[in-house]
Amino acid sequence: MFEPIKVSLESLNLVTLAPMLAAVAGGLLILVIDLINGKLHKSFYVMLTMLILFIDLGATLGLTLNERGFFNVMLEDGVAIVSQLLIIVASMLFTPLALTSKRFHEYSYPEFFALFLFMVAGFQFMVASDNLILVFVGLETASLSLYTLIALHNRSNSYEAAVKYFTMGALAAGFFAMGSAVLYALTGTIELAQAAEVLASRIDNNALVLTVLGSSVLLMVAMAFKLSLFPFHTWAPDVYEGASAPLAGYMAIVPKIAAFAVSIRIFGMYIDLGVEWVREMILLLAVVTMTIANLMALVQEDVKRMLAYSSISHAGFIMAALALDTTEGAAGIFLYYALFMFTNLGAFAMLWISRHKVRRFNARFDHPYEKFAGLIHIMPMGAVIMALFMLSLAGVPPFSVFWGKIYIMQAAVNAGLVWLAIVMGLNSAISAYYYLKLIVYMFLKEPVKDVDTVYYNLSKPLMAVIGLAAVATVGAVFYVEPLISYVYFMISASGY
Amino acid sequence: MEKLVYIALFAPLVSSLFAALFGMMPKKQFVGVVTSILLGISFVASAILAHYVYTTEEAIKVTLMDWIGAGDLHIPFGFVVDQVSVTMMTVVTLVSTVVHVYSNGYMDHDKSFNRFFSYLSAFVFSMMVLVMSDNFAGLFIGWEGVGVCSWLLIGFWYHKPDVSREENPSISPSWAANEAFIMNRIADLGMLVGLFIVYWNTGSLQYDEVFAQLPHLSGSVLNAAALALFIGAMGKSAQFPLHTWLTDAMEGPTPVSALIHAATMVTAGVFLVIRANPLFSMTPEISYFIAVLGTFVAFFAASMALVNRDLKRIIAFSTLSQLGYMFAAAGLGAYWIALFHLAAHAFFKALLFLGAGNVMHAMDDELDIFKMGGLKKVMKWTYLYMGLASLALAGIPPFAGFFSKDAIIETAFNEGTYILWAILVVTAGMTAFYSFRQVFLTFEGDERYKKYGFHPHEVYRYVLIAMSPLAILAVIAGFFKGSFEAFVTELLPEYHMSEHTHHLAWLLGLVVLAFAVGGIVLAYKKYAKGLKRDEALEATWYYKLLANQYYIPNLYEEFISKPYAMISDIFWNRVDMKIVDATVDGIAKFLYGTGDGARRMQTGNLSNYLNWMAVGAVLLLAVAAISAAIIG
Amino acid sequence: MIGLSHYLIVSAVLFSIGLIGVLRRRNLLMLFFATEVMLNAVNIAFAAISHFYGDLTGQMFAFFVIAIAASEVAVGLGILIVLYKKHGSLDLDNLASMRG
Amino acid sequence: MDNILSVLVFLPALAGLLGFVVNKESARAYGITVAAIEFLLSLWLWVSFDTNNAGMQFVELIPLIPDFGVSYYLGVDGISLFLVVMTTLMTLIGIASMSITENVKNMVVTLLFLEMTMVGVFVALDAIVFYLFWELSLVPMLYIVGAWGGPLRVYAAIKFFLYTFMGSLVMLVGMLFVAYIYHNVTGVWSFAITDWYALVLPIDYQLWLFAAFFLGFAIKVPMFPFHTWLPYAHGQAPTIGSVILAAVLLKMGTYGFVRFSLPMFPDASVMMITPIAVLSIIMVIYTAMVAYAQKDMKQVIAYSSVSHMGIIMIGMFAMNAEGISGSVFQMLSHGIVSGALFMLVGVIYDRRHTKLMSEFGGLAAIMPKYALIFGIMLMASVGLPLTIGFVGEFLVLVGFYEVSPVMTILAGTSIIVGAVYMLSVYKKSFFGPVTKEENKTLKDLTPKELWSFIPLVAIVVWLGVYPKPVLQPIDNSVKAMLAFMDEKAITQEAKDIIKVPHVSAHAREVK
Repeated sequence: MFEPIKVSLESLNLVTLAPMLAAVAGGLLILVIDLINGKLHKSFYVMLTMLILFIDLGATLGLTLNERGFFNVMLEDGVAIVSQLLIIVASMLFTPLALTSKRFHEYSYPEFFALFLFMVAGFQFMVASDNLILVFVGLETASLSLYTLIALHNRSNSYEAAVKYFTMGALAAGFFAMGSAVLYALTGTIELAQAAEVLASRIDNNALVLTVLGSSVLLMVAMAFKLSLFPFHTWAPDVYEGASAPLAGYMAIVPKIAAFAVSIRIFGMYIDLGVEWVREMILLLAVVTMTIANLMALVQEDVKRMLAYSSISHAGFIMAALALDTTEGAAGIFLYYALFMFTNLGAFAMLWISRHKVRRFNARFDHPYEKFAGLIHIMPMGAVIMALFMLSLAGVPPFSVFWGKIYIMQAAVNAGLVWLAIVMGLNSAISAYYYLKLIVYMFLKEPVKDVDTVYYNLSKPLMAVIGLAAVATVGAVFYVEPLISYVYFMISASGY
Repeated sequence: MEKLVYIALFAPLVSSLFAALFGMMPKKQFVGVVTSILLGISFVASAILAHYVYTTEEAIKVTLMDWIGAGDLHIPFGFVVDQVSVTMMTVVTLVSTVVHVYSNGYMDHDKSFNRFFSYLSAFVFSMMVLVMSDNFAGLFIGWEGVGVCSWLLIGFWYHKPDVSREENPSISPSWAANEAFIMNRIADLGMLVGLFIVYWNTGSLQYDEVFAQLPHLSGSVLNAAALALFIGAMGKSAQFPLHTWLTDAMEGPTPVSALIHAATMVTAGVFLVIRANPLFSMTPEISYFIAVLGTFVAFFAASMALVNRDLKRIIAFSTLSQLGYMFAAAGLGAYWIALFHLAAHAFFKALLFLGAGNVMHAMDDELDIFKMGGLKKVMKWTYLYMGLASLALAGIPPFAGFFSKDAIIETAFNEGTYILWAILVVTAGMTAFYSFRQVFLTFEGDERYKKYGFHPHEVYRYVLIAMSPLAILAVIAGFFKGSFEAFVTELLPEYHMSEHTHHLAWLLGLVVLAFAVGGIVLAYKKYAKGLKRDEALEATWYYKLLANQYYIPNLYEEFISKPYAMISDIFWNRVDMKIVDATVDGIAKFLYGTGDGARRMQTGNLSNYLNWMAVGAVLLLAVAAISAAIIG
Repeated sequence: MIGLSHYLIVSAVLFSIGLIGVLRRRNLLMLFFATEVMLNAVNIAFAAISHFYGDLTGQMFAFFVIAIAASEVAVGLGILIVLYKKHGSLDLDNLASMRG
Repeated sequence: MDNILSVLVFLPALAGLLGFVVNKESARAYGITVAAIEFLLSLWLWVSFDTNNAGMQFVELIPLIPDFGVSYYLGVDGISLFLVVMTTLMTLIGIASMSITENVKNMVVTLLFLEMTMVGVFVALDAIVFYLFWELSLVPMLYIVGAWGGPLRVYAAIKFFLYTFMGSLVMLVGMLFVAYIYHNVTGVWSFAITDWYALVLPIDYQLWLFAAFFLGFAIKVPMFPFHTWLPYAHGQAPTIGSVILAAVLLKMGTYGFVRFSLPMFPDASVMMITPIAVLSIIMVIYTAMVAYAQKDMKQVIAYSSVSHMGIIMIGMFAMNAEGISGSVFQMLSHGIVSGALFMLVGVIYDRRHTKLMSEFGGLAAIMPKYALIFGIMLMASVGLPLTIGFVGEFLVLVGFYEVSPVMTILAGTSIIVGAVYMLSVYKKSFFGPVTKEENKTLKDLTPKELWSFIPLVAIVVWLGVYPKPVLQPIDNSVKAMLAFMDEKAITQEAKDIIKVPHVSAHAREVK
């Protein structure tokens, strides 16, 4: 007979689950409320979502560092906490962007917000575990919600985007699962901490090289897909183009933070074990990604698509930090995202406020460069802020992204990879071109049409979000110090 | 006495600034008067200083203030009034004063009257700085200053258009001005290098400190310094091969030619050699080179003067030739004789130029002596002046030129450089010939000008009076040779003829005199009765060669100016645009093109995307496998 | 005797079949099926390895994979239906309005 | 006022922000007033500067990102002091003489921001702060060229931005590497330049770092062959843009060499003397010839800038006080003179809307005042003694002569080739008959224009005749730097070449 399973509540340590639970419960709550009263305005749900995220944030902040829980599958280490915080803050920035002055299809469904919260929970699961099952489940939860959110935008492009993302995502999921299987075959466990121990004893066994190779490559493909690294990035521009601007901006940050957290755990393990080729692979991916994406961004005609390539390039940049496998490198990843988050969301929000129901400038694109021609005359403040975002993305000091860039470049130098730092520098220079192109259009060209409506969607909440992003972008120099010390402390505390 | 030094120095500056105040206004007669008076004051001060130095035999040194101080280099604005500089000061201010007064008449109708005086006085100031400075850097200030003033004054009539070289060998005043400036700059680089050598080897640029250090320096350093400084001198004194600018400089108003391009500025090179005599006397090879070059230029310039038809150019060539004499003397170590000839030459050459100015004035700026003739009837005084000056130039006793030039030729003999001596003697004959060819063609013979419709007239009386000091000096300056020698050899090394030479002195003098008189007689025979053109002679290659200045200007144009312009153009259009800039743009275009190529992988087709993923996976596997194989 | 390696080879072959299906198929529905094949290949591997180690985690993973595969199909089919309504076809070659 | 540097840096920025509020019509007056206040403040800085102290003064140090070693660290010494004063002066004169009529307010605001970045670069003593201002200065310039420029303005602006941005990113990597080494040696993160000075680096590190910094600075200078952005930028920029660009922005590059490369990498600098001198000589001669081939007056001045920067560069690598002091002085001189020349070209452009020399001729007769001032600046540009241009050029050549006579002679041809193109400009534009009908009615300088030139002319003459007030503080700091470099150098070769002056500045005062 089976023994009755006795699990004490303390040993479960449910606190470690509290943040995700808050999000999941919140999502369910929204669904229930919708059942009770289906006529509530989107602003209600937006605010409710914000509150739920706030609780989530509180729960995350309340976590004790390096605690395990729930049958030891939860791991709330520094990486987990920092990435959860970033995910939640980014979500909180994203949510109010629903409050546009014009109506959009997706926000009329309360399910949108529920799915959104499920997605957040999914990402949180993903980062807060070193158990590959949970990572996989979190990944899929978040991804499936995300596909749906994209499709909800209700444009033919959105469906196309959703399908592309979905299909490739499914393939990546296959790779991930297979990779996990190989790792499992190799070590007999799917908990990374234990796997590392087992691997350490077997790593010198030449017969197993193929297996190590297989597991790392399969997992790498899956992660590279999530991180949109070349040549697994192909979905990204199309999906960004098809998705609504805020969601595109969001996608450039949150899923990648989550994927990086997982990557740190997985590939950090390999590199720590002395599997040098993983480092080589990462470096190669990073360099190729940042370069090719940059070059492709050069030739784009649409700002949103350009920003899509630019965020691919940024991901490549950050990927390089992963290869370093130093505390600074890992801290650099989160620092970079923390700084990049505001600027990037701000930039996409600027696109969002200029979104029209019908395309006025170009048959295909919503945000061709021409649309922003002469913006300085139409909307001076908007042009200046957008220019700030662009300069920040280009890495012009003292704006936020610059600090992330030099931190990672410094980390690369410290790790002895000066050439990498130079490649990063040169790529930043190339990238400056396409950011400048937008500035040139905004400041140095005359408006093409008499455009009453560049700021079509503008509303107070959007202004607030953009204003906040702008302040965070400009004033980065004042909060970089605490940010660095916090992130660095958290990362080093979790042993990376 | 210090005050006098400053008065002598700054009166011209004040004069220049005063005139500059009215520089853009229509003619103001008082500007000419005031500047002339200020120059006169400067002359008086110089003369008093000369007397003071003569009587007390001591130099006056003043330091105005620091100029440049960096590292170990310290250059003050320091001035010294000693035997050499005071001679120069007196000569310069005297000629300047005369020229200023003269210009009142000459520039009477020019609308830029005030501006002219401003430039002219500025020149005098620069020249004073040049001669009075107690260090090489100060000398260089003056050196460049006179260069700029010369540029301004040659190009004074800047509004004249460029014409072809056939029409006017100088092309245009502005062209000539630029040519003069740039050629001088080439030499100035040599001068600068000389300064650098001096500075790094002696640690100073002060004359006294530098000269005190000289014995401690190696021969090669001394040679290098002497050569570099002499290159500087070659430019300012228009020695071959940097001589072409001087004749072109005749585009400037004639008073300018008299002051700058005959009496003062062009002698700056000679002055430099005299000033730096301790250096040059320690470098016999360089000194000998100077002498040889000087002799060559004396002959070379005289040869070109033989056939020239341009009134002012003939005088310019003669200036060049006389500068050659001075360098010959200085190169042979007879510094005081060089200085003496410099002073004497200043007087009679200025006089000659001013006379030429009178002629030009009378002939509506016509310069072709073939179109003149018989002017003596209307321009008696000018004829007298120019005749006197030419006699002095030709070296006929008892005029100034005889004493100074004869001494130089004697020096050449004394040094045993008989070839130089012979050339100089022949040149003396040529000098006499071309001087009087010019005088006779201008003033004697048939009145050819009538054919061209000129109505010549004598210039203002006060102008003629103003010229008289020069005329007097041209006549009598030679008599002071002995006292001059005693005066300047306080500072300069003495130079005595050997016993042997001394014995032959009368014979040597006679030979020179014979050549000179022969030249005059020849000129008289050919030209005094009127112009008979010898077509056959004019068609010969050597006549053409001389008339075209040995084709040197053309040579410079073909082999320097034009290639320079061409290479510049190639550098710009081919190298800078097509290579350097195109490389930069090429990199950008390459990146852009790569982007354009790379975006083609983004077909939009999901199936391709999925294939890319698979390809990526395979590639990753390959990379991992390869690096695993390599790293192990 | 059928050992672990046989299972793994079957799994690898299935995975490859799935992968090739994903790469070659032009119909979106077929493509989805191909991904399902891949996931099931993983399940075989997990089950076999789990048995080999005598450890249940692999089987747990397999169950999760099955669950996820199911939800993937649910979401995927949902999207496909909307797409089909818009486009009237499930051929992915028609699905290339965004490119470059 | 100990924090005068902060005030100097941020006053223009604050004024720029507030400037958005100022009414359009009053914007110009506002700009002039602010620039004047800033200029007076910088004069005060000069007055209260202790000229006998060769070290850093008015130092402000506030840790900004201690974990990363970045601090807000400002200070001036003799080398940077006058660059600051020149910056404020040229900004003031630039705004005062500005002839732009469109969007004056935007221009004023942009210029004020630009002024902040320029002053910031010269007073920053923390590498990151320096870099920050360095990069930020690109943005206003981009806008100035791009918004008010000629037909190719966008191309020119982007080329300028990207080219310099590219170089400085490589330099940034160099900075990060220095910080890394500093951390390895001391265990502390620091980006303070004064801390870095204490680092004694092995030769190969020095060489690599020198190369990294070189790229950043050389593009800015701009050195051959990285100079091609400059003619475009100048050709397209409005007058005010060219003035600031030539007067101040280029100096940032050469200043970088004095501030970073020389004291930090003395051995590498000594080893690099010959390559740099060769490049500089190419700059001097080649660009002078290119300038001679130009048809556009402004392009001549633009290329002449490159040529003159060659002189500055070569002086910097003379490794003796004469050369380096001369080089720093020449920075000021070139700033004033080329700024003035660009303003002069702007004057004629405002009247005729062309800069082609073939369109002019005989202007001296029509615009005598203009011709006079142009002539003075021309003479200063070709280095006539008693103008500001001579002092620096002379010292540079004196200094480098000790290193290599032959190369000095080659570089010295600058006085010849410089005269060639400048005189040719003057001849083509000002001399000769007036051929074009439209030129006959041109107005001479207006009082406004005249008054913006008079201070520059005064400075040109004053510092030409009596450079001591400026030269002496520069010289003191340079001597201190040389002594320090000599002490720090690790190779015997470097110790031999770096010449420490043994006589102090006061030892040989006027007797």
